[in-house]
Amino acid sequence: GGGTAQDPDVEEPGENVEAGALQVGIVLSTGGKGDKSFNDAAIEGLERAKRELGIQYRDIEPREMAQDEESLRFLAEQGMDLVIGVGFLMEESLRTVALEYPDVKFALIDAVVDEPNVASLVFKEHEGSFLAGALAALMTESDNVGFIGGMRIPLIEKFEIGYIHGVEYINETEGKNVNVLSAYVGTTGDAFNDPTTAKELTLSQISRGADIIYHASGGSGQGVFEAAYENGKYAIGVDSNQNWMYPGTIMASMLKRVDVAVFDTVKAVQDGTYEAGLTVFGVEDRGISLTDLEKVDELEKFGVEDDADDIARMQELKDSIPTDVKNKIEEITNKIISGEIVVREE
Amino acid sequence: MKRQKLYDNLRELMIPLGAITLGLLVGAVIILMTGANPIEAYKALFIGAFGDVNKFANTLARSTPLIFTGLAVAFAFRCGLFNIGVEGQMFVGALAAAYVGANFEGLPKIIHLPMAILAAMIAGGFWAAIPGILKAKRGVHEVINTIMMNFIAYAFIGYMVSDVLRAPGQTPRTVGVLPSAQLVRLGELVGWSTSRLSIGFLIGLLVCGIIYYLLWKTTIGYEVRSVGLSPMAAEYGGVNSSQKIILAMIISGALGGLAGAERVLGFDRALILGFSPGFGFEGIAVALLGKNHPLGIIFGALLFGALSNGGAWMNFTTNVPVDLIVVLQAVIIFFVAADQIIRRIFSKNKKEWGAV
Amino acid sequence: MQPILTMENITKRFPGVIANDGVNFDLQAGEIHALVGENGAGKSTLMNVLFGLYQPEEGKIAYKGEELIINEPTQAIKLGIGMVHQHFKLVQPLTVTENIILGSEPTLGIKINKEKALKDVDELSKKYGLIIDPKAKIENITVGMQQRVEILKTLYRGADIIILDEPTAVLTPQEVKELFAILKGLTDQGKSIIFITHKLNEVMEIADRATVMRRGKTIGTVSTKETSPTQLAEMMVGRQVLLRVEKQEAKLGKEVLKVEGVSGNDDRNLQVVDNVSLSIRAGEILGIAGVEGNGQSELIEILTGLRKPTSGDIYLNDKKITGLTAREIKNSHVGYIPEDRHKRGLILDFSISENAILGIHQRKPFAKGMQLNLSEIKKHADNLIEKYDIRTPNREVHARNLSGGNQQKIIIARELEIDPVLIIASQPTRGVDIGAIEFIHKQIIEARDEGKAVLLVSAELQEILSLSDRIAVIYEGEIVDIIDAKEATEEKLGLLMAGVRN
Amino acid sequence: MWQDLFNMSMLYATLRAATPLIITAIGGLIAERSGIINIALEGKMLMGAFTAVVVSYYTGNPWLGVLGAIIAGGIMALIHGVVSIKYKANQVVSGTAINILAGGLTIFLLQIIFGVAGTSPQVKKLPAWGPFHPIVYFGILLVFVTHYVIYYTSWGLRVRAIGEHPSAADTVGINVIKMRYICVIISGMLAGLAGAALSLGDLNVFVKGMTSGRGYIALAAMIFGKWTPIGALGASLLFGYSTALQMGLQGRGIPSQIVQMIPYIFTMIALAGFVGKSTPPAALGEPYDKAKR
Ligand SMILES: Nc1ncnc2c1ncn2[C@@H]1O[C@H](COP(=O)(O)OP(=O)(O)OP(=O)(O)O)[C@@H](O)[C@H]1O
Ligand SMILES: Nc1ncnc2c1ncn2[C@@H]1O[C@H](COP(=O)(O)OP(=O)(O)OP(=O)(O)O)[C@@H](O)[C@H]1O
Ligand SMILES: [Mg+2]
Ligand SMILES: [Mg+2]
Repeated sequence: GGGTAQDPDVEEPGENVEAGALQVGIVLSTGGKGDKSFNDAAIEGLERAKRELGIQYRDIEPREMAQDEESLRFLAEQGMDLVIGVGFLMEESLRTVALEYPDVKFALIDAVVDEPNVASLVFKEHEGSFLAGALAALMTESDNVGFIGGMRIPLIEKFEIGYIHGVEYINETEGKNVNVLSAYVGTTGDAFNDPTTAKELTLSQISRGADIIYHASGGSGQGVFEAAYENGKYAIGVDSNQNWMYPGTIMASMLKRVDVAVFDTVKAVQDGTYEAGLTVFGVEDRGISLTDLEKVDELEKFGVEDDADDIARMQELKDSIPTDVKNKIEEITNKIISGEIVVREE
Repeated sequence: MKRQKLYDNLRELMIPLGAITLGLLVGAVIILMTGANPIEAYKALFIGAFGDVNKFANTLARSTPLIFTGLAVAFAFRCGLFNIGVEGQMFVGALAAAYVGANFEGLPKIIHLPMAILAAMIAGGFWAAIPGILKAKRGVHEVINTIMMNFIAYAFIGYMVSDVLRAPGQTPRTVGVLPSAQLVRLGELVGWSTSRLSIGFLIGLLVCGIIYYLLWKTTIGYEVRSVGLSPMAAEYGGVNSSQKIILAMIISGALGGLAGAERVLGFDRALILGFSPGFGFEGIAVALLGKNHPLGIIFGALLFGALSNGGAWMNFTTNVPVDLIVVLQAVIIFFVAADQIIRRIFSKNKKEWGAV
Repeated sequence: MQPILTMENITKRFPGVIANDGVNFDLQAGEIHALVGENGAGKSTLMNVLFGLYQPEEGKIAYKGEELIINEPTQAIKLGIGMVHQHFKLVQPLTVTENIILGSEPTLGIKINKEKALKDVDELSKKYGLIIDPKAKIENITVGMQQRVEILKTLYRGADIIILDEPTAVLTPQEVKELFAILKGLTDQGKSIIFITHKLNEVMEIADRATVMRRGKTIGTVSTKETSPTQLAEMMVGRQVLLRVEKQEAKLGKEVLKVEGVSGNDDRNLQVVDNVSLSIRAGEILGIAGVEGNGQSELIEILTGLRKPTSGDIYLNDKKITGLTAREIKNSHVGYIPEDRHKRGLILDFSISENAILGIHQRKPFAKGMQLNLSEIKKHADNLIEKYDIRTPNREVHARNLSGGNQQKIIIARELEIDPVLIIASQPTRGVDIGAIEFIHKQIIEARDEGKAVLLVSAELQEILSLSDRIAVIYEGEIVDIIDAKEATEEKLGLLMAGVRN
Repeated sequence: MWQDLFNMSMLYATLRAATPLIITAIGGLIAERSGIINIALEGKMLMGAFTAVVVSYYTGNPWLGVLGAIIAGGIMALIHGVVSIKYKANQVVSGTAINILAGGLTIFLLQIIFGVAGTSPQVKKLPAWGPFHPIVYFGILLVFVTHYVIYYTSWGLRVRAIGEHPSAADTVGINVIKMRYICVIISGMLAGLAGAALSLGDLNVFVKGMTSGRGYIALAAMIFGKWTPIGALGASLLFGYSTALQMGLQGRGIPSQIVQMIPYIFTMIALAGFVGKSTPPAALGEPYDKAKR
């Protein structure tokens, strides 16, 4: 894990432990800390719990899938009150370890394990992607929008399908004729760490007319943003609030509030209200949403100094979104919540 | 005479041991620079790899695919071929094992399991045969084509898993292997163990024996090695070198396929995308560490397995970044490769060990 | 006269061997000095010491009256010592000119001055009568030409002493003649030449003096005018040597090999074997004489199944073997001693026992099915080592570590022990010392007397004349004539080999 | 459809994708022409990409980042050189170790320096010169300069000689060992530069493993191009083009993975059908031992 000498936030387990402080262990997915996306969101949730609830946490970043299980087991063995697994690849391992440690509470993000000591936290990414698609379709001037996925796996396809559905919805309701170009970076896990290819794919889409590109490609997203930025086009971020990464280029980010899910679960354990079972986060409970279209908020700095110029640029971009677009997104959000719109998943 | 031989063997043994020691010393310096305590770290490394029966079993489990991929690389090497494509061959082997393992319900284990393993070997062998044939018949350098076949394999597996053999749910994986095609795990034999070490490890040792036998005790091995050392002389000796090149690639690929089968039928019980942290590439290092000899490969694989698992534990308990282990692995390979460094150190101390 | 070079008491050790043991050697300006001795006598080592490739443990070198230590070949080159190594040091894909100028390139700015290089090489080649094509690539020219390039390399660097390590081992008689003319020309212009060889007639023909080495020591230096081949041979081997091959009248049996109208191509797909017909009977040696490069190598490869004929038929004991694989032909009891022992005949990194079964490894008793019978193989190897006097510590030694003569003995032993009906021997004594030559010749004659048919290809006319019963002369892929050995003379063969028909 | 496949943006994309391959392949061929197998290109490239970002991060100057990348690639190559030239290790082993080392070291240092294991912070990247970043132009120039150096200068002649027959070169006074060191180091420097082209030319970050096998593709391009600069250029362009093609063809109803196979299948067909045998330098992979000359 990142717990090196430079990282004073992470204490050695068993040392300096404040008596009674809740102990949380987390096993991150292989993208690791610093992905400015999924894993960082999970850590953000724990940081908040540390600040607000006074808990202590310990994170592990396994380098290979096969070590997920040992990592979870290690944390359970350490007597953690709660052990969190991040990512669908941990499904099997977490089930195994949860069975071995029936007295330890577990939480799993992005997959379901049906055991009495596991809280499964999953997200309706397709709903948020629908909003992203609607926003892109409403804002495009070229009637072409793009989608870049990391690797074609079920989870990422969910993003693509929701996005396409959102565009189609606008085409139908607004009488537009927006076309979606979609592409995937690669065929292995490397696809989430290959911004160079992602950039080329984005440039290829831009050359074919796309002016707003949404991505679900982890670390490769950097390349999507760079391509959009260089060409004066726009991008839509994913998972965390990525707007700050290219101020003025990223129109919005589809937020998957892993941080909220993590924080809530930690809080539930602390409050004694933890319940095992499935929790689905969607637009309804704001576990899934777009970043605010009105103003720059929830600025996640990820360790970067905030800069007045950057904030101004982000505000400027938000101001350029017409009010009726904002209203339309608001309206769609409500329709999703009310069930009037049912977003396709597959 | 006997005594001399003993000395010679001892000296050969000193090289890997010396390399590991020197590698750990270099690692210790790096650990010190990060502000951690190397002794603590190495204690954790050792405990993580061998600390208890489960950990030891996990180390063996981590080594198992490396035995197969190491053998795969070595076998091709013996025929003068550099097979960088073991990773891809392992992938298609895994796919075949996953497909056969998940289907054909009702077959008895005695048929189903060998069938799944065989399917993996055939698939891996087929995948390697293509660069083999292109090398033998068209003279195309096998390095390029095995690299290309890797990329094609990744894409092909991705397609098959996401479009054809997809299991329900979010995980990109095939449906689980039926019990009749599963390699039994240690954890299933004895209740107290959690390890996913499977009988595949023993198969690995057995296959090492078979490959040793094949290379040095059969005419096939004789011919393969003769092509590897001198294609012209082999041709003179009536050896059809094109045929041997293709055969060696097929056997190499089949060994790669076995690595996939073990993961799918034993360790993971399904093909999960991302199951390999690069076993095929680590196999190159293992083969070279083991001097392309089955016995050496077993030790190389164990070393890599131990470092990998021990490194994870070291990270758990001392917070030294686990990637240090990768650096360590590289340093050890350097020292084994540059064995003259170690020979020099020993010959300074022990003059009678003679000329270097 | 003061010698231009003296080497005194030179000692050079390798692990386990004293290659040079207090060797003395001196060279007069303008002389051709032959250095002779058996394989492993230490000739190459001594010359490598002189050329700065090895540093001797003991001894002194004085050059033009000055005592010095030569640490590097560059230093030797600067002093005016040039060496033509036994295995040429030429870069195959580069041109003749590029090879000659390598390391001392004339430049224009950073660019090589190609014009000047070509001009220099051209002038040099005219001056010393070494005619070459400066723009040809080494890989496309004959061995004889390559040797000229090597000599030019030394001259280009201003050599006064030229060392030639076994320069004639790979040359055709024609090329040898040309080389000798060149060497005479060089001495006329004041160069001194050290000439290593195994061929005593060459020593007698070209050298002024000869130094004989045996087991790392100098036995003596003699003037060629005052010695004889027999005396030299005795000095080399330390005993009497039969220089003439003694053989009885051939007892002919039935026809073993029949070749009918065989044609074939070389690697570049040019026809080099043209409608060859010949026949050999049991108990007979048919020699094929010819200047190298006239299709002999390809013809042999066709006969042994390593190359496909484009037309014609081959019969072995009346059975058609045309187009069979190398293995099938070997299995029909054809023994084959190839011309290139390093590339074809041996796997240098295999042990002697492994080499002893190359080509018969899949046969009983060495293999049962696909399993090798290691105890039989070991027994076989030990047997060959003893019977053929292969000098080696044990059967597990890699072929690479044996001397050329002993390497050749492994091949000959292996091929004779397969109980052949036909033996095809190509350049069987190339680069081998006289002791070994004597042994190999005896083996071939014995095989013939046992009723085997022998096809012998050799660039050595002397060897062809003394071994063969009949001699076929090949020229540009065609058999020009087949004559009885008793009627053959060097002159007659020489004419035929040049393509002159009677 | 045809317009989609042959147009300016495809040309640009081809050049961009080809650039790191060209530079790395040229680096590879300089080392291999001198007789040193360079399977370590991937690792040297990765190390270059990483160092470029670190230096740019601390200095705020991407040009210094590029310099850092070149030096880092050179240092990796020096390790490869010492191990395989001085200590005569198997060059494939040593190269494999370099790749492993770079993979581990970059992530290790990412954590030590930035406290993250995946993506570095954003740094200042190279400016664009017209449609491309500066390294693209350098890459093209490099091909022709290398061609000139290899075939027209005495240095190039010597490099070719030591890769084919080192003892021949040695006996005419060429310092084989020194030359090999120089070639290997140049090769590493170029691979490092290609890494910088990825992290500071195309992008402004380092992401772990971001070379994604490009070093291996460059190795393939070098062999494909028969160890000649112009050949390597052609192979890299072919590969760049088929990559661009693959990108343009995605999202047209064919599963993406199938489309993504195109560049690799393309290369195999081209090799089997039109290029065929490529013969490496004769002494490739053989450590030079003065004692055995
Ligand atoms: N580099 C070496 N290392 C170890 N031993 C060597 C080396 N070079 C030569 N020898 C040994 O030294 C002895 C003399 O070898 P040398 O090459 O001088 O013989 P030679 O007279 O040239 O033989 P040939 O007629 O076969 O060329 C031989 O026993 C040989 O095996
Ligand atoms: N490292 C070594 N160890 C032992 N013997 C060696 C070594 N290197 C060379 N030799 C031996 O030194 C001798 C001289 O080598 P050289 O290059 O002159 O070949 P050679 O014996 O004349 O063979 P050929 O005539 O077949 O080419 C050979 O007998 C060779 O086997
Ligand atoms: Mg010699
Ligand atoms: Mg010799």
